[in-house]
Amino acid sequence: MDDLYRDYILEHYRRPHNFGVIDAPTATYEGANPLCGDRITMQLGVTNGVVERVGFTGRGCAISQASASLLTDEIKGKPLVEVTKLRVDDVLDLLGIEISPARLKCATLSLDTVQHAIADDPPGGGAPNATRAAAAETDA
Amino acid sequence: MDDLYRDYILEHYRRPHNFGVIDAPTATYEGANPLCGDRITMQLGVTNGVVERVGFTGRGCAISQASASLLTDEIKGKPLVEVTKLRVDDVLDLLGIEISPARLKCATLSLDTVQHAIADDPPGGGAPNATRAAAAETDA
Amino acid sequence: MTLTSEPGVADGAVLPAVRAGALDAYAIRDEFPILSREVHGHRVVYLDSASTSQKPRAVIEAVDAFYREYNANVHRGIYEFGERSTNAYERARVEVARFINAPDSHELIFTRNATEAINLVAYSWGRRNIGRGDAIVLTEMEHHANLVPWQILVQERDGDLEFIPITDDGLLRLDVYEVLLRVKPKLVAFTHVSNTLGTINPVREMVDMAHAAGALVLIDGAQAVPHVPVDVQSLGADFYAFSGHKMLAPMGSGALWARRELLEAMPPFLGGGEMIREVHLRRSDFNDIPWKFEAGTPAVADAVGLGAAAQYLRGLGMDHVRDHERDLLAYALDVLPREVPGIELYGPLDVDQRGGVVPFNLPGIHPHDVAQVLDRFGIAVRAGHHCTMPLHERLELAATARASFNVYSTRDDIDALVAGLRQVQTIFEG
Amino acid sequence: MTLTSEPGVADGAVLPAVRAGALDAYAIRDEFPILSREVHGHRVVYLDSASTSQKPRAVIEAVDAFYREYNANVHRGIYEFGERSTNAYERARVEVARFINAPDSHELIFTRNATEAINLVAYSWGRRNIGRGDAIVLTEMEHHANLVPWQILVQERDGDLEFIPITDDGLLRLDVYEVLLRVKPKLVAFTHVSNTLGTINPVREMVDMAHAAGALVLIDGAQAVPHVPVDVQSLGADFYAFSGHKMLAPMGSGALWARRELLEAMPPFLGGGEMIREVHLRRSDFNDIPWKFEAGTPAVADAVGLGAAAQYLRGLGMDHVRDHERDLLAYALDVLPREVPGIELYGPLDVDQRGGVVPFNLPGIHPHDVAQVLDRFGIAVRAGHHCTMPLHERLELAATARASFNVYSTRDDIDALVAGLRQVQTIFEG
Ligand SMILES: Cc1ncc(COP(=O)(O)O)c(C=O)c1O
Ligand SMILES: Cc1ncc(COP(=O)(O)O)c(C=O)c1O
Repeated sequence: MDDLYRDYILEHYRRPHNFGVIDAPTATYEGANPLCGDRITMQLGVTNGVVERVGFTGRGCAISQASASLLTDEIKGKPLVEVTKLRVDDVLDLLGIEISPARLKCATLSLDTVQHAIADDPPGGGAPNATRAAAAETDA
Repeated sequence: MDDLYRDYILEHYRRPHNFGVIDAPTATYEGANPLCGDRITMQLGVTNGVVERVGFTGRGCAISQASASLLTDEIKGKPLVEVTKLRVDDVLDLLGIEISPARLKCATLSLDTVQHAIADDPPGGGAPNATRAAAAETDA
Repeated sequence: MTLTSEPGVADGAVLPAVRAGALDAYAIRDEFPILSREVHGHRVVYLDSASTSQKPRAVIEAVDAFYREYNANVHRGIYEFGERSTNAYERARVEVARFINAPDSHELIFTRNATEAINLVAYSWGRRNIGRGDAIVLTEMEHHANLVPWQILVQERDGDLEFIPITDDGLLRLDVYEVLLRVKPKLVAFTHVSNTLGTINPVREMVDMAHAAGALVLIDGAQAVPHVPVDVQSLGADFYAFSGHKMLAPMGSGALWARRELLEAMPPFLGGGEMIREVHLRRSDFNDIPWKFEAGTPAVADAVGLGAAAQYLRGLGMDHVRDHERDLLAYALDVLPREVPGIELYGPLDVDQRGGVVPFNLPGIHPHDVAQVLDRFGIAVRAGHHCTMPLHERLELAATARASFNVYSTRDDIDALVAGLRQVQTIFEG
Repeated sequence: MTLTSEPGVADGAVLPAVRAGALDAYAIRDEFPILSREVHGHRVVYLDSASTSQKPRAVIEAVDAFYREYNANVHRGIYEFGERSTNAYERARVEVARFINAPDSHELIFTRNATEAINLVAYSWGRRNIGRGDAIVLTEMEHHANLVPWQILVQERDGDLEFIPITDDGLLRLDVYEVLLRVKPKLVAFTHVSNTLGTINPVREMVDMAHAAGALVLIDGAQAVPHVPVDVQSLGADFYAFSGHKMLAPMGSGALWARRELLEAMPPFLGGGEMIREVHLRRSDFNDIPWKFEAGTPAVADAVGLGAAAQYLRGLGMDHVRDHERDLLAYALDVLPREVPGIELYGPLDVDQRGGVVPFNLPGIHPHDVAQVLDRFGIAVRAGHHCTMPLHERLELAATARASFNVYSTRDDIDALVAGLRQVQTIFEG
């Protein structure tokens, strides 16, 4: 009866894909939405410009957890350049549910965090272990 | 048809009593209501604790001019102690018209100024020529 | 100044909503138009009153009548609407001042909300009185509104902040407070009632301790004025800030009360019309209080609505309001743990030390999800940090859900919450 | 963010009040409930719109609907009312930003009024950018709202104020302005339209001159936004402040627009909820603009009403509004001297350089008495110094009476004023 909490969303929430730390990540970033207290750490293992491995840890609401689960599935095996081109709408498409303005930050935290991880990781360069809050605008 | 502008008020406005400067005042004070731009200078000639002479100059609306005219009539010949006891209601009684809050300051400027003149004049002492704005609260 | 009467609740009238010395919340509910609406096919169960309250017809109509019948700027126009508007505005001031038993209505300044009231003190009093090394004592349970302005102030003036810690139950550690007072703070600022835990702080005792140590006291009354009888004189407060919109009044209304001597000694805050007596190009004299602190055109209709709200609450009787909300709180604290398996509740257990605020979590379910699912049943609760991030840090909670009450809240609302929470559990555990 | 539509004027709808490309002020009048009332047995002739405007049904009903249908705090609640309220609030921001052609609605901050908007700049930008000896250039015709905040600032920071003088007709002396710019001021702040004389200042030219001299420009648009088309981009402004309540919107509404880079570089003004991103006991991170400058619960209903007012005015077309008011002004400037013997008029003679403001005096009769007698006929004009004391000093006038127009003003109003003034003369000269 509830649009947001479809079975597959709850399924991803209960058993998220790609949950956990990975070995020797080339990029790591901790994103936070201080307004809900959600925190997510994204780790990427990039080889030859392709996201070979990806893992995330952290806590959050069903929407942010499901979006991280779906997003990590989506980017695994993708060239970095394509990942950097992903937009909010792409994440919303992955989720396949209607997100109200108040929950938008929950839905997009994982994408923000992935893209911060990539931005902080100079292409082909080292892997600075960034831990900084991803920009969270307002919770509206 | 207008409550405020009774004939006697307009008469006092057009030909105010005690208008002008007096010789050798023992107390002088310039009161102002900056909110309407009204200014009035009150001069008293006090002998043996009695207001023997009184004069006022300055510009203002009909209400403030009429109240100065009526008030100066009232205090002439009165002991100072009685003048210091005059209250806002006494001036309103003299005017005999209903004053709205917005015009209260107009009605009471003359009394304020007289009482400041007295307060600034140490009893039996010299006559400092005070020129300072009488407290005008708000024009409400 | 003769204040003629504007429409509103008749003075001292007994409302049908008070029966046999207790509130009839069901009758009250009918006076709040929004509560007869439907949300997603359900009746409205509004449990976010600590964030903002709903407004009774008397308040909505006072605002409406202002615009339809006598809208004009205040303190300016020598014409009918201007005089009525000024009258209504100043009469609202008298009404609100009386509601908190201020000794003098000129000590009451209208602000947009509690936040602006506190900032006014931080800017005007603070910049004149806080210097290098001067301390301000706050508590760990402050709303950001009673924390951030002081952070900004002490950063600018090189002062210090000290914090009274809380117990795990959410009570202030008065023993530590006593020690903190030894640093001779200039100001102690704390909330009367916690918006997150509901804790009712022992104001009078804390004020006396502060005064004995030579400090002034600012009380954040945003969660107190709507819910418990407040008497600023018997509390002994120096500054008392609160919001109108949490006490049934319009959005955009709030007030600061402070003792006359303090306000008179304080420099102005905002500059502009109304707060001046005389202006020249290079200098100005300022008006008397309260107008010195009310620059520009005020939110007249909102202030008039605040007056109507104070009158409405006075009609109900704040003792009755408090009793009603304590009853609801006791009921909620009884029924929630019994009916909602695993629910975690926070805050003091003693309902006499606590206002009608119930923070909770369902284990394993994020409060955002809780709120979102409850919304489907027409139930509004708040989820997040409730503008008390440091308190959440202290309690090691990322976020909480919160149900909070007001005069129109009923046991049915709590029953609906219980049923809704069980649905949440079914969805997430199913 | 998807902004769903709240009730109001349909986008781009042609109102019955615009006919053949001109306003039908009589039709408009019918949309303002207060104007169908009677005052002392006369129809309402409201000629104090420069002080505050009356409100159309669309605005009154937007406020009313807010409280009856979806009142809730903004940016917080994950529930129906909270989402609608946030939606309506942010949609109003978009509407108001669009009304002044702001490039980005996040550059628009809701304030209580123009006064608060200017003070926000004086506190936040001013305290960071004005230091010892730094100059701010103002004009002799400023409203106290655009004078006193700068006096307070330069006194605190040891800066200087310089003033562009006016001609006897009430035009700015641009030749002197040019000279003043040689002191390399940090800021030039002036009114777009004078509230006392009606002068429309040559903003674009003055902005270009200021920018060439390296100064930023703040424009006080309180009397412009309601009356002439305003495009902050083509004006080249850096800061633009205005009041909502003078543009048909509720009391308690106003706004500041400023360029993004400026707002982003500015420290916060009021501290509290909503303006923060993350709060710890001893430090906080601040939110993005515009929320960084909107601490605490906003006056949501008033902002929503401001959005409705902007929409209403956009429906009328600001070109039409301006034409209508210029016609009235021309009519008044023609008829008053002809029909009211001895009347003294002030301000520019060229109606193309002047908004709908008519200051005047009847020789030998104090403006307070003029206003008081006019009130008996239902006519509201303002009497006093109109919050421009220095301008009155400059013109050597103790006070003036002032008639000012808005969309609902008609030639009948001016005819009524003429008749009323003749009555005043009869009473005082009789
Ligand atoms: C304890 C407390 N203080 C201050 C505030 C701030 O109130 P406002 O947003 O009305 O300024 C609130 C409201 O959330 C509060 O609960
Ligand atoms: C030119 C000008 N600036 C500023 C203001 C102040 O407006 P508000 O009282 O809405 O802050 C006014 C209003 O009288 C005005 O006319």
